[in-house]
Amino acid sequence: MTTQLGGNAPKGRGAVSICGSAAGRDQPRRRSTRTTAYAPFVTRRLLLGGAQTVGVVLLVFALTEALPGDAAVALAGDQPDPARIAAIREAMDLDRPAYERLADWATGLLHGDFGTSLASGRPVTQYITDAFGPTLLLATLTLALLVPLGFGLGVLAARHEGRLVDRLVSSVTLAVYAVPEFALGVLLVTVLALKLAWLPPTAVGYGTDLLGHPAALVLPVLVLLSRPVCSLSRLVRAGMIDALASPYAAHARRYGVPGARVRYAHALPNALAPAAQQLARTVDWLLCGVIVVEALFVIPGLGTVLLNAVAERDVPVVQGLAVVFGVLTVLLNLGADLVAHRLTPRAGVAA
Amino acid sequence: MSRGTDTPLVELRELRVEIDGRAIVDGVDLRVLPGKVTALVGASGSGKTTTGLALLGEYPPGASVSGEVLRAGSEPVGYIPQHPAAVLNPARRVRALLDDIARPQVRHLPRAERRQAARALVLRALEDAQLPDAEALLRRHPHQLSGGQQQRVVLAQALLLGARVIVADEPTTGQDALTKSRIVEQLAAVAARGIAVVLLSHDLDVVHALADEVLVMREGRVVESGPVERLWTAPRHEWTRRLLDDRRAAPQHGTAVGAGRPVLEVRDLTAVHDRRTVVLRASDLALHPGECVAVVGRSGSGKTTLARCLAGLHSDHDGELLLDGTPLPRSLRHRDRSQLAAVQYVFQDARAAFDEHRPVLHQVARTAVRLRGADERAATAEASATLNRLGLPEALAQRRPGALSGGELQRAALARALLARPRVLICDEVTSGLDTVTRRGILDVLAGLVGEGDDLSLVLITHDLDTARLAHRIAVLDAGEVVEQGPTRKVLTDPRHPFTTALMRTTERLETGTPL
Amino acid sequence: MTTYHVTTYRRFALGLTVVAVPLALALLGPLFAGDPGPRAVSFTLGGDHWLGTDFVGRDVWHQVLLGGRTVVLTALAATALAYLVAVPVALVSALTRVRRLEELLMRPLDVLLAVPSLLLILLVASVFSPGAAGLALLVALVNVPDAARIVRAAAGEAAARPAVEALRMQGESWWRIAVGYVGRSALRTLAADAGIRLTGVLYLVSTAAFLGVGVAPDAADWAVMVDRNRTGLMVQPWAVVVPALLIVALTMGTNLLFDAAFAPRVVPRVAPPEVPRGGVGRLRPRWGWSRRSPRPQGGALRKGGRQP
Amino acid sequence: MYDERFPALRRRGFLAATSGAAALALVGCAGGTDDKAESTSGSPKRGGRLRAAFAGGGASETLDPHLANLFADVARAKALYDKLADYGADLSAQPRLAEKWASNKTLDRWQVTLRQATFHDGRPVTAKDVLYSYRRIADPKQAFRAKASLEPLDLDASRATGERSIEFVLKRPTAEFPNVLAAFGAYIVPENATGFDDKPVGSGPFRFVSFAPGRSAVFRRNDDYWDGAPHLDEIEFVVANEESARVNALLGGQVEYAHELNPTTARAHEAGGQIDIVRLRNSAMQAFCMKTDRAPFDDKRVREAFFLIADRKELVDGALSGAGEVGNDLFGKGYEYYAADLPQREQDLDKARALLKKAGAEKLKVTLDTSAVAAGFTEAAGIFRDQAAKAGVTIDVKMGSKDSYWSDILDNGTLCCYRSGAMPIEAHLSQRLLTDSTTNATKWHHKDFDALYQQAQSTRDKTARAAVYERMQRRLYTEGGFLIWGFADWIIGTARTVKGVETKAPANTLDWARFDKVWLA
Repeated sequence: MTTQLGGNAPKGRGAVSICGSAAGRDQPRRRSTRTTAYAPFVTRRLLLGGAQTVGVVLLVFALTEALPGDAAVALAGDQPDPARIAAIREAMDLDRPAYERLADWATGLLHGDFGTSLASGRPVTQYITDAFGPTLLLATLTLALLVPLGFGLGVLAARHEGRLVDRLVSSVTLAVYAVPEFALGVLLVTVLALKLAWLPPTAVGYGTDLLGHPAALVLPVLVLLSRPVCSLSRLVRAGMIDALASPYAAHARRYGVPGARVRYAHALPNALAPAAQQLARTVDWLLCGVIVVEALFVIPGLGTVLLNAVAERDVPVVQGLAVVFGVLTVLLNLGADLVAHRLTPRAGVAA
Repeated sequence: MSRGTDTPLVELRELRVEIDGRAIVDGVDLRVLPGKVTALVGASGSGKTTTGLALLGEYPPGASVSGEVLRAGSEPVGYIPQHPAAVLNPARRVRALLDDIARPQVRHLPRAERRQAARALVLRALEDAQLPDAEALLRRHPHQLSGGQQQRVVLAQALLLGARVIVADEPTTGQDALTKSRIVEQLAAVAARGIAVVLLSHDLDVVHALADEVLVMREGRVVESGPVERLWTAPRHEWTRRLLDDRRAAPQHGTAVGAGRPVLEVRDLTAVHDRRTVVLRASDLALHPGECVAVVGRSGSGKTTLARCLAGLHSDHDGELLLDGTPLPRSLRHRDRSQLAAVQYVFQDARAAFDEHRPVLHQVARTAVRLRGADERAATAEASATLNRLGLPEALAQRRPGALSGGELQRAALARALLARPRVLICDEVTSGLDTVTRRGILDVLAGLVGEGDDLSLVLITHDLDTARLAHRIAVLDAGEVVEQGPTRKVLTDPRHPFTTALMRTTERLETGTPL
Repeated sequence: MTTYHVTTYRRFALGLTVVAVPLALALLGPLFAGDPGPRAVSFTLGGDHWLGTDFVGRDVWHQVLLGGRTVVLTALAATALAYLVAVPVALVSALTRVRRLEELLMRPLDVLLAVPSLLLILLVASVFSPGAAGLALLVALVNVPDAARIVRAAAGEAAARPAVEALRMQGESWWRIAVGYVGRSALRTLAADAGIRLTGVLYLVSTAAFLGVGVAPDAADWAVMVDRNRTGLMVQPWAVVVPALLIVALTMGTNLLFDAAFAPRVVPRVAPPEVPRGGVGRLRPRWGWSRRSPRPQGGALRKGGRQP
Repeated sequence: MYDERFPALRRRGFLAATSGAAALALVGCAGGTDDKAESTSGSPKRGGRLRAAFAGGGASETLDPHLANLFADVARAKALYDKLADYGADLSAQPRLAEKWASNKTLDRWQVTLRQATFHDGRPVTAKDVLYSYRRIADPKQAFRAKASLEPLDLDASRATGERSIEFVLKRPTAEFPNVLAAFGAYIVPENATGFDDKPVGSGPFRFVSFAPGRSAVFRRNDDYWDGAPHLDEIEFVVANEESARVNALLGGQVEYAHELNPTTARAHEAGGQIDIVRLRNSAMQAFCMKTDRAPFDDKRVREAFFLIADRKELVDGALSGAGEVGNDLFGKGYEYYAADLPQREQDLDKARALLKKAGAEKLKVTLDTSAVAAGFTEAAGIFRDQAAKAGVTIDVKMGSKDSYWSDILDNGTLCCYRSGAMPIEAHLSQRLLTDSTTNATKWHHKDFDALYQQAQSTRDKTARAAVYERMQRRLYTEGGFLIWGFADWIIGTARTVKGVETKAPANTLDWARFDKVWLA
């Protein structure tokens, strides 16, 4: 198979791939252990994921601790009376060494306790649960549209490779891909919401009840979609072009399988594995990349909470979110790896 | 067109296929008759595949085609490519395409019955393709199948399609004798069902065993055609004669050299894969100076592992390797220059073993530079001389690997190894996948090397008894064990182990073209 | 096949054209910028100011001339730096047989990969408040894991080919194998990746600038200009539109260029006996030899992903 | 003030170092002048719901009025609670819950009488509630912002002398005691009140309905409000940290009131007629702050040279986009006691160079600390850098962290950007310019200056006191550490239907964000 653009289609992991004329190669091959290999693979990945999460938390803790000022200074703000800062610091237990606080927090975490916010004294879990809804909603909606759109455009372009449609899709996706969200957001709001007044410009005041105001979701989702759709469709296009030009697609056509079926049932699955990886990365990105969108459209999601917490040096909240991000990232990537593992085209034979 | 036995199902008339003004196929006439096996014979690049695909109505991209392709009716043509894995969708289960092929055939049935009927059709096709345990097989992915199974699945697709003509492209290339015979058997069965088989092959044994009609192709033209027996007994064209002649057995070295201290010894070798799966046990093997030993076995028998152990490419093993009585480090990373030079290895796939970005000559010369400390100029001169001796002109050698054919590259690979002035040269399936003429050339080179008498010892790894004839001694490997070992003549004429016997018998059968 | 090449060249030319304007402005602009001139009231149009004034009353055209250099240089430096780390790591881990060494090299990158890149940049940036060089370093750091994976995969494929064993057999040095062969084989992948990575880096750099990291908030920098001047979008659009278009042109042009330059071509081979010729013009058999034990490798799989 | 760059990133706008320790005070001067704004056209209409967008504090927001830190906090606190006094447009204390106050001769005992008012639950506001609130604020274990402001009070000695009368005992004479009552965050909560996020009860014009931290707070009209029931049925405070989001929401009709807009936004929409722009003049002092205790600013000639380097018009035009007035190195333009007679300082580069030469500070190099903590800071720093270059002074602009900026610049560096919200001039002096001031960012330590301040606090006669303040300001004008180059407007956008928005009151004063006087036409 030709690997398009940088050979970044995942390589098969399990089987020895010996397509080509190497059929006579007689190196003993392991019998395929695909199904049985799942469990150790998942375990390994989960262990790695656990380590990753711990790493992320430690990294974030170290970084947050290293930030200039602490929660007391941040709270004191423009009233930096040293005595007041000292008092706040004491009230927040910030006078204890960092590692002790980390250890306490970690112990709590083992019991499922994320700790309480330094800034407000409310439980961190409340912060997370409150902010998770909007972010999740945005991410889900974006994904729900991203998948058909990205695949559709990719397949469309691949189908008309080199022709007008392909060039149109390719250049538009390229152009949009190059536009940073903040610029696109400003543009869309100005045109669609303010000039044409088709859509509400922000989600202000809707709080968590975004579903009740679907119109307010259109612009944020559009902005969120813009870049992932481009990268996904480009990836799918590349994969599809390879797959459509492959001998197995030619074989299916040769045997009278209709074009659409060749495209979607036979060629597309081969373009799925890299796309699945891309999707995982996208979701990962959605969770933090919404920062810009959340700010622009006033959506009180995880990104907002995180940045606020960083600004407030609210270490427990930052840590709690780091755990959430870490776990999500790990799970997503695991999922994507499993999908890819399942879908990765593997040439070769079993002994 | 009526459908008599002598009415061709597909007929090519004056077919000419051109790419960029160069004719790949030039004036080919071909009649494909039901129930008959028509073989297209020729070296690589002679236009066999293009002709074969023309029967399917397919041409290379950018080709201009003239001539006529006449087809009787609209029956589809089936195709079994050289690498069946290539046409099996790696991301879908085996069932996927079979179901899609069966679907239109059950369209006339009520919706509820379709699925059942389609499944029945699929199962029958698999059965016809001699695939047992079809239900389980349908749920597998192509890479979970063996090479033979893959080929039969592709055949089943053609049968399911109701193909009246099946084009099989090099179905036996690189296969050992037992596998070959099974493929021959299978294709014969297909022909017996009244299906026309077009066999594209350079394997003359298989052609002889299977074909009714043979067309000998060279450089896009049919140089000779006729019934197989006539061609074999009385070839008219010079090229046909050469082809057939090359098929004859390689010279045998009568006597084993066996005396004196062995140059390379293997003691209690147990090689494992993945740290646990034992793939090879070789308790005692010795190679004497000037001796040529062939290691014969089927795919997966462990012969390549053995070769790689010797070469230091597979270090995951127990036991000892002795070079001139002194232990040889297991991994070639730990071997010093002289040790590296002493044991050289030639890869099965010459193309993959060359750096595609550098001229061949340069790469060959590096051996002398690195392993013998020769300076650049001397090394290049020596490389050029060696390549010349092996039949590779300098002009060609100065090009990059992409510009050379497989056979030429294999010669270059040999030259590269020889430049180290090795004591032991390990050749891993160096002739498999090459057409007869090319293979002949390589074998001649090898024979020459052994005959030169400068005490170069050869280890030939092969599945091909024909090649093994070159050796003084033969070791037969099966399932990771050395099952038989002895002088070539003895092993070939009086095989002890049942496995060797089976291997011998099928080989002979194929050679003599005995119908199965 | 000829049509294919024609479009390739056309795309190449198109990319070159698109990228030329911003690149020329970025690199040559500072030479022609001259004296900034007196400040005027912010966000005005007309008068002596061809493109009006910006949020602190400076001439927008003057700022445009000055503002490309940081964006372009930071992005280029960051991309180069990322590969400077990623390539050696990838080559070593592709060529080593010591599993532990590979784990040691690649696993920490996995951890880095689990941290959302923007968050990492924001945090680190607020700790160290870096300048443009620091930002380049930071963006490079964020890109290392992904780049390393991609190079690792490409290098891994090359490293598993018999050619490497043949080179070892010839007693070639590690360097020559790693750089001369494996590195070179991965070059194409690397170049193709670099095109996309550069776009990603440009995006990160400009978004970071938008978030106020790495560059002074009133710096002459296209990304900063887009951000800071957008308050005046209604009054004075040019201060936003011109730099924004330049950024888009830069990324888009770069991408077109790399796309065209490294689009997979059908490599014509003389007499390739192994390649079946019919109907499979694009097929290049992949010689995936797996000398090593098959190992489930998150790495090989993850690399498909890149930042959207 | 809010910096419009990236919302959540930067600190939500701190109420510019407002009040804080409005320590000492003047007597009398009660009697609020009710300047109602011009925009108060037509007669008030009852009913409707107003949505007001503020920059907020995210998920950590609280309704505890004593924790109020941000404009959003104060606006909400103001809707639910009352203070005993609050600032008028000229920053003089106006009575609110306090009906009247009077001091003894020595100005260290004050009698305060409460007006008749009730909490939302019907209980009357009593002296006990006041004492509870003040003691809660002053609790040594807590760190409420207003604690420093209440410092002059001896709360142990102070007592309720009746249901609605209190005698406050002070630690020292405090002529400006009413400023203490008006202190930022000194809200009166019911006795023993704790837990303010769940159904908080106050005496303010609105009653609590709902609150989601970082998102919205909904309050309903308090029909029994002592100062007359609000016109609005309901008010909703929504949080939108990004300025563009607030504007967009306003333009899109999603809110009717958007607090804190950019000058550019104002300019773009002032003439457009889609929305109304309200500019609250003199709301935020803009300054560079020189540390007078260290080189090079320990030499008053260098300080004066810097005064002369600044082209204030250019700074206002560039950094404030023209939305403001030039400053004269004195705090509190337009406020009570402001020394308006001093000549306006202009840029004079020759004289500045001469002064620097005299001080031996030619080719001076200074680092100017700034941060994106407030709008205009970085812009001002850049502009001033360019201006200083013309006088041969090299200024290196150093960006600091937003989140710890105020703490960082308090003791470190030599030159920094500074800003202050509206507060009485007396509070500015006491908080920033006395030897023991807690936020003395210019390190202005002068015993004679301290003495002048004490003299003012012990002077009952207002004219005499004004004369003392004038002397102090004259000194600061000549050789102080604050280079006050401008006063920024505070810009608010409202829907055209919103009436009754006060336009004269600087931010932080009584009539700013006073939604009980607003109605929807």
